Amino acid sequence: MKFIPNSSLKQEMLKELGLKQIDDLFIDIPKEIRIDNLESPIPSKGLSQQETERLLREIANKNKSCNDLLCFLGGGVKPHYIPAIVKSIVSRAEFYTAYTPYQPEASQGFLQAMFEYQSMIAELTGMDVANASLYDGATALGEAALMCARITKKNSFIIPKNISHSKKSILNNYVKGPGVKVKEVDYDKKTGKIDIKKLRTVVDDNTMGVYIENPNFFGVFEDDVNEINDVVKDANALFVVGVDPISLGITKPPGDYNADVVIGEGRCLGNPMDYGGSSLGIFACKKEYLRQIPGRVVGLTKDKDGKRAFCMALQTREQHIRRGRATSNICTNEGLNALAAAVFLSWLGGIGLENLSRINFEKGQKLAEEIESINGFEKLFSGVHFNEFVVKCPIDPVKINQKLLKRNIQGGLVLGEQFPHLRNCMLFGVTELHSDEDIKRLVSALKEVT
Amino acid sequence: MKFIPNSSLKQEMLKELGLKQIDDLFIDIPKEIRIDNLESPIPSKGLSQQETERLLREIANKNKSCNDLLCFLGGGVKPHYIPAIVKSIVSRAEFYTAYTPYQPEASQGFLQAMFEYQSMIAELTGMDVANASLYDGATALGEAALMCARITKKNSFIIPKNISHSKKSILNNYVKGPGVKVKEVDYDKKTGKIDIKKLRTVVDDNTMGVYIENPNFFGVFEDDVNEINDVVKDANALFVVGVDPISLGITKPPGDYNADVVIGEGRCLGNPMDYGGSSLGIFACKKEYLRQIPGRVVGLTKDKDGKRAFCMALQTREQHIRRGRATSNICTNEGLNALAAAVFLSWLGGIGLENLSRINFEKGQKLAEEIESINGFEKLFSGVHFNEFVVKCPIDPVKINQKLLKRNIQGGLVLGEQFPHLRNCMLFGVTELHSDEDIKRLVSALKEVT
Amino acid sequence: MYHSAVYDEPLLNEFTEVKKEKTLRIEGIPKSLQRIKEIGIPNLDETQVARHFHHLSQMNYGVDNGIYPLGSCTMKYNPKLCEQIASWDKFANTHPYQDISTVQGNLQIMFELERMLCELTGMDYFCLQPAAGAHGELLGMLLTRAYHEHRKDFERNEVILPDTAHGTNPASATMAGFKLIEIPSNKDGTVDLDILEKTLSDKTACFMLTNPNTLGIFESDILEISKMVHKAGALLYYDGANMNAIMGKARPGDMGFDILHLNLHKTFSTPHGGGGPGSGPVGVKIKLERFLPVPRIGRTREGVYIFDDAPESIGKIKDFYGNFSVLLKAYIYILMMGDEGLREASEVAVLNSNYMKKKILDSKKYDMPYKQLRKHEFVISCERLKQEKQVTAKDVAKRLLDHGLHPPTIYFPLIVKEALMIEPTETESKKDLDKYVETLVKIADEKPETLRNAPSNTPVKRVDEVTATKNPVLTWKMMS
Amino acid sequence: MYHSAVYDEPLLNEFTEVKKEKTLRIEGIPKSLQRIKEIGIPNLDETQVARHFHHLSQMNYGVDNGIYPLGSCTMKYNPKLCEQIASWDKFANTHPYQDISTVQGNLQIMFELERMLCELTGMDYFCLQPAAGAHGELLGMLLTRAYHEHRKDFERNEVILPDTAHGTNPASATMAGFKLIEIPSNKDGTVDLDILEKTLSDKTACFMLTNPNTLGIFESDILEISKMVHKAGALLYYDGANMNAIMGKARPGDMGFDILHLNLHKTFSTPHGGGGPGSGPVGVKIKLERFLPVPRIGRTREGVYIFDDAPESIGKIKDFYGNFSVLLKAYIYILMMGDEGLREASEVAVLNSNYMKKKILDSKKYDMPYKQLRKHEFVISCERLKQEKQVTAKDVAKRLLDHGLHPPTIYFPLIVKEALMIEPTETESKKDLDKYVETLVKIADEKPETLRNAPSNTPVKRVDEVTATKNPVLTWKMMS
Ligand SMILES: Cc1ncc(COP(=O)(O)O)c(C=O)c1O
Ligand SMILES: Cc1ncc(COP(=O)(O)O)c(C=O)c1O
Repeated sequence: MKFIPNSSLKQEMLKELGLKQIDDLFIDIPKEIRIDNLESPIPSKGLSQQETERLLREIANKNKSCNDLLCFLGGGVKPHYIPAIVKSIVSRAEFYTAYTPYQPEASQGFLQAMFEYQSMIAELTGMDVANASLYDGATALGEAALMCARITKKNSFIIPKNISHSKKSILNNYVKGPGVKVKEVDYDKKTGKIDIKKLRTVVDDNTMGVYIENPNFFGVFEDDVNEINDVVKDANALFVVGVDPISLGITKPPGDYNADVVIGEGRCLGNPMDYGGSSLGIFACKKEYLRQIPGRVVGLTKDKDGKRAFCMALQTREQHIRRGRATSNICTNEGLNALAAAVFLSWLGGIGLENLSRINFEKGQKLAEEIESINGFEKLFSGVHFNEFVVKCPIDPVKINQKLLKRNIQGGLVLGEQFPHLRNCMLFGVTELHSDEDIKRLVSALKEVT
Repeated sequence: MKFIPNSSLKQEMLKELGLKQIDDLFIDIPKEIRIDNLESPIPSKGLSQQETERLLREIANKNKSCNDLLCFLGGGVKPHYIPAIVKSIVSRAEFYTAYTPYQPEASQGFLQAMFEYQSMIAELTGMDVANASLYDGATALGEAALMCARITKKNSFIIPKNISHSKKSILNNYVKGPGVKVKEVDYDKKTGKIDIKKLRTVVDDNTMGVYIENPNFFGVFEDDVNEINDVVKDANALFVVGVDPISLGITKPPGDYNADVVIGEGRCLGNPMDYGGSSLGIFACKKEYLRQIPGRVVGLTKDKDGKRAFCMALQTREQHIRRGRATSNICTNEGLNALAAAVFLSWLGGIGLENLSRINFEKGQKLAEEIESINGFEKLFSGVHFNEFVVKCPIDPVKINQKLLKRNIQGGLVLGEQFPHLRNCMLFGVTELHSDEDIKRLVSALKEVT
Repeated sequence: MYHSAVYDEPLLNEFTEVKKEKTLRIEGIPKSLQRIKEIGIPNLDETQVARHFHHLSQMNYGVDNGIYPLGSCTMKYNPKLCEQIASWDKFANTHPYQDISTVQGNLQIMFELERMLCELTGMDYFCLQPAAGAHGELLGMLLTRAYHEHRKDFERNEVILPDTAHGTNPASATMAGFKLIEIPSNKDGTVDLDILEKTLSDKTACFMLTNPNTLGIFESDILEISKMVHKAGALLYYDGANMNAIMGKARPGDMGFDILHLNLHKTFSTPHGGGGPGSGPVGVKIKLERFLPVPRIGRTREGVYIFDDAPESIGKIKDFYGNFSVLLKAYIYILMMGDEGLREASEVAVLNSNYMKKKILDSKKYDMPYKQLRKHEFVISCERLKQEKQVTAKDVAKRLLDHGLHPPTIYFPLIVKEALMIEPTETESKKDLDKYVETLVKIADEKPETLRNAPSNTPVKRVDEVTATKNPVLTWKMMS
Repeated sequence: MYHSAVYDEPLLNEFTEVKKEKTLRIEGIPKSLQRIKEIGIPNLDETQVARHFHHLSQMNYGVDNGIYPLGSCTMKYNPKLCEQIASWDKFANTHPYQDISTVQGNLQIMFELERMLCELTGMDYFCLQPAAGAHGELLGMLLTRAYHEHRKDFERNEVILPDTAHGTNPASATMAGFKLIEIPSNKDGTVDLDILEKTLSDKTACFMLTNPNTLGIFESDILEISKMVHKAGALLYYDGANMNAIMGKARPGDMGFDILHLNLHKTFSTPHGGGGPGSGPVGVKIKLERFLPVPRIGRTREGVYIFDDAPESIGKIKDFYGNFSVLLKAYIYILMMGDEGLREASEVAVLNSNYMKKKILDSKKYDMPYKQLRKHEFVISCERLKQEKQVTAKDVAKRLLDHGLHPPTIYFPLIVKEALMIEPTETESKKDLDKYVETLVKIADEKPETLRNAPSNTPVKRVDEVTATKNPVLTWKMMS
């Protein structure tokens, strides 16, 4: 089964073209570069579906999933519960086998769902508008910085020192084009929050935007948001806030503290961890920046008979129309993951999300308490945290993790690689999926291995 | 989430009914038998979806699937490959959440698929017509016997001694109503085939039908079908043949040897083993018995504008119309499993089925050879077998299986329980899913444990 | 305005085949059995197959499409989680003959499900084998036989049932060899105690009843009935298809029923699959236990699940242990609902039903014979429409299809003329109930022609069912 | 006659809410961050949610609905097996920071996929991070910068591209800080060598090209072009969106390209998901290897997969390792196809395209500018229809929708007036190609009004896209 229904009609069709053989269709390729076949590692003959499934099962068995392994990794990605309905909707072929909705009349389903996604993201973040997704949270930061540059025509962008190295790297690559300078502000070594005094010294006339994360990479809530906003607005810069959408169930939407742009990683809204794939870049902002938004947006309109309808809006910002002067080069985004988020959020509802958020917060507090109660472990920062937190360990955290692994536990994220001065620290993460017994299991294992 | 959207509107709705409380709706239930609540093992409060999933995962982990375990069980059920497309079609909500297609205009999809299922079953068995499914292969035998009784008005039904005990028991329960006598014919101890001489002595004027299985319960092909048919027809009885549909890829359809009714278990056509559930009773017969068929059939017709359409046909045979005089009491059948079979067969195609059948036959021969080459093991019957066969073991087969299990292998079916004189025998089964390495693994384990 | 998807979808054998290489000739098959004919199943590409069934699916109405108030069928929403779990490898891919130590999870589920069903119904023991309601009835009738035969009460060959009984009841009883006696309902639509009394005798094996009955009316005299039946030496059988009316409110066991079946594919939200697989577990009182099919699922003191034999068992009614995945889904559903949820389900099922009933009757377009208070379903009549406008229940049903609404069951129970049997279930929202009522009312005022020409927003217009039976064409081959 | 499903589906916030108990007040959140506003997401029941999205899905066209010949998008059938495997727990439920010993399967897949793509394209190294084609282009441009900067060639700030280039090409180049120079195509629709020669200079960083180009024409002068570009000290970039034309027939690496991206969600049959997730792996020649993003996936002598660092790497372009499930599906697809299958896929994609092209041109209703032989796609013009009947490419597209056929890409590439860009792919059957051509031909003869009023068999009639942009309403809140 090669998914080529005309396999046996080739001669007949060639005849209609007045040709003899398939290669007559390829005479425009210079002889010197024509090849006869592909070699290893591409198999010469394809595998049957049965063989393929068997082979892949063998490969899969070299993995341990987070159901095989009790996982306490922090660092942005965490296992979250995905209700069955999400899979059952996103696996509807009408959705997952569709292209970008260029023909609105044949794509009302996806378009309405995206409109609803945008609406819910706007509700959640307290922003006026949201787009229909970007690649991931990190590239959303890149696009946010570029938007700040377009709007303010200034050239320095400020970020906290404590964001993931990967995000930093991506941001730097995104702003290389316009030559934006990225400056870092250190965090308060006691609280783990951004150091506002230092922020004040870094902000200047060239500052186009200031980015903070809430909760930040250390899991700590940035609660001085009003002060930060004042600093940003005094500099005529834009306030960009990165969020964990789950935390918004119990915390103020950044719109309430006057953020201009809200971004975040939305994978946790109904998408699997997928080894870091299945990402979803959330992007929301105030209405006034609407025409500067990167990526697709879906808008409400009417059909010829006046019936409610949806279509892509503001396409004139986009590459297929504006080409070199588009607000972004993005074309394919993360549509299906946004759909999953829409199903997830509507299944949960506002109250459900609030509950989920509360449970995550409470599990975060509980795990921290339990770990702190172990000899030699210490929560590093005094700031209130959500569902992740940094712990100072009595011995090399790499060793701890190795020993935990033997007990089928994946410990926290070792921070030494990204933050050398935190070499003896780990970032633990916990969610609604961790039962009290799971936490007990980790705690007694930690006791055993130290 | 209790799947009760009006949960919060109860008071409002009661008011419209002029009632005060829910219990006012239940005043017609005598007080003495009204209850307030249900008790253990029904939990008083329902579990959340997350809790449910976790609990079920724990229970599931008490099982080993045939992917965890290398399984060589014969006895009718065997693991077969199910292409992904089957699941992707039968999990379309339009199909699996539908009821029996009482309103043809809203059910053309299912009806056409059933028409196609019937067509393919008819093609496969060489019969004129097939119904839209019965519960399973065993109840199909019961229904076949009842149909023979209706048609011939006689009262003795003949079966081979070597069919599964469970099938025998079900048959006996099905024919208790009309008081049909079930007589058994022994098999030839050398070949494992039905003993035709004995058959001749059992058949008489009261014989309404003769049932054989091909391949039979021991996996052996009944190749004297023409002779058997002669015996049956001489007695003015009906010839009923039970098949493994996969074997029909390379063997003659029973229609070619003049069978009157063909039945079988169709689970293997795209349905999972499901611990013996997900069964599919195949029922096909000659056109002349059409109005005596049990169960639903779908027929071709036209709509008011003359457009091709499908609907349930011959409903006048069925219980909802004919009530006590229906051809069967069956109402709900195995629709979705028949749909899976239709998708499976159309994915495979005639040539694909032939291939699949051949592979099963070849694996059957290969495994038998390999096992026979082990000291002390012996293939019991000389008849040609398909993908199952009986092996005489050098030690107690129950012990063999226990030892195999320690090696994560599920050995063959121990026959002693069903056939006491075969106490030292096992029925091995093998399919396209067993690779040569799997077979090697079994063989070397068998060597080790004996 | 609603419209169903419409495709002019060819039959599989009308597609262009993708010819594949013919398989190799094979050796070793006995000559008399070698296949000579090619197998008449077209050889297609996966793309063709996928689209074909995709198109067909869109021309099929299921619960996920909308309200499906087929009376007597309890078409409620099927939680997605049940589907997902039932497809797990560790369940779906277990072999029924596997060593029992490797399927303890399966056995635990069946063991616990049996006990949950006992608690729910007030019965003592359950058998999960039957594949559907009718199959459960047959088992029930066989148990009835076994019971009387065991007591050497060989003359009891009659089964009594009310004229409101579902067709499978009489069919199952005859299938098990009983003579049928149908008794007419009284003016309230319930069992006429006098007639029942007169009909009961020492030939009566069993009285079959569903409660609430198929009119949706609770048989308030049930304790009386039970007494009468038992006094006559007969058994009382409960058709559990209507269990969705009374979960957590009352139990058939407490009413005096001796045997019952449930429809897991109705009350317990397991999907109906367009006609199955279903599951019709049978519950019995202790006096019938010994006859239940084998194997019985037991548990040792150590908590190991085992199969028990039973020497007086009638044997088996279905291969293996029933439609396992359906059992599993029902088990999950019960866990998710709990006592509270199940009870509320029945309460709201009854509330929704009475709410709709009232709204429809308020419109004065349809009539409802018999008592007012209904349980989870109710039956109204279009007889007045027929008299006044020559519009039938069928016409009304077909017109509903044009609005994307699935019609009720029609022409059942037989004692109501031009019957519409409506069972909304608890999973419908008030908004959808209101819309349904509105549409029914509007339809009653439409031109008779509009109704008789309905439906038109469906893949095909009104289907000629008579020809399909008069001149049956059931396969591709019969088409030519 | 085809009709799409139509539901008057409310928005989620227009449903009746199922009010749930409010959550408990929680302690410990810093005062300034406590949420005060309720979250404006409605609280619904699963039934409502399931039906809502079910209805929406039926109002959406995907490859499983039928032919989807969007030029430049390679909308081919997506094998179901890929979907199934990608959802296995052992893949879907792995954390990107898990200990490397517990994800050897994932790493093996990525390691092998990189090498497969190398073999397929003739490149030396691959990076799987980019989430889409445009993302790959951006990475390609950043690599171009890094390359020239590393050579201290700081003046190269121009990127040249033909006027047929896809919009993402110029957008990515500017995003990476380059100046754009667009050059006109020659009369054959291919690169004008003279103009290219003149445009190349020591300021040229890169020439971006797709081959076959967006007209579906193979740039036969590619070796010449490559020589010129390299002589000028610039790099040659390949937009791999059109790779479906040449798999197993020719390789960009052999043509002289230095950098390329592929679209796994096109050529490799991973579904497009209504707009992603996608994957746009980038391949490079050895001279660019050192700049590739980290982590690089390596394998030790013992066969253990590891992450390698690279000191001169430009860093990262996406968090973690790319859209893993998309990579996995492409890997499975390549395994199932093999050399034979991939080659045949390209062969039949080209055959189908030329077959359709001929049939359409034979009808004389549409014109095709430029060369005759096309690869996997071709572009025809409705200009004549516009002149004669004031019927536009858009009108034709909308009318196709009435037949249940997805229209081609329209108005691209920009150099063809009233363009219809048709890419059938290899997964369409001759029957469906014939039907498509027939319909296109029939449409050309229909009354202009019929076309301008199309579509009418869709959930909505022609959509007013202008208002959506003039007066943007993007959320529930903006509606009021
Ligand atoms: C009242 C009643 N009894 C029995 C049955 C038979 O159940 P099944 O269809 O599962 O065989 C039904 C189903 O239609 C029913 O409604
Ligand atoms: C020729 C060409 N290049 C680049 C792209 C961009 O790819 P993506 O949408 O994956 O970003 C496309 C997709 O439309 C394309 O057709």
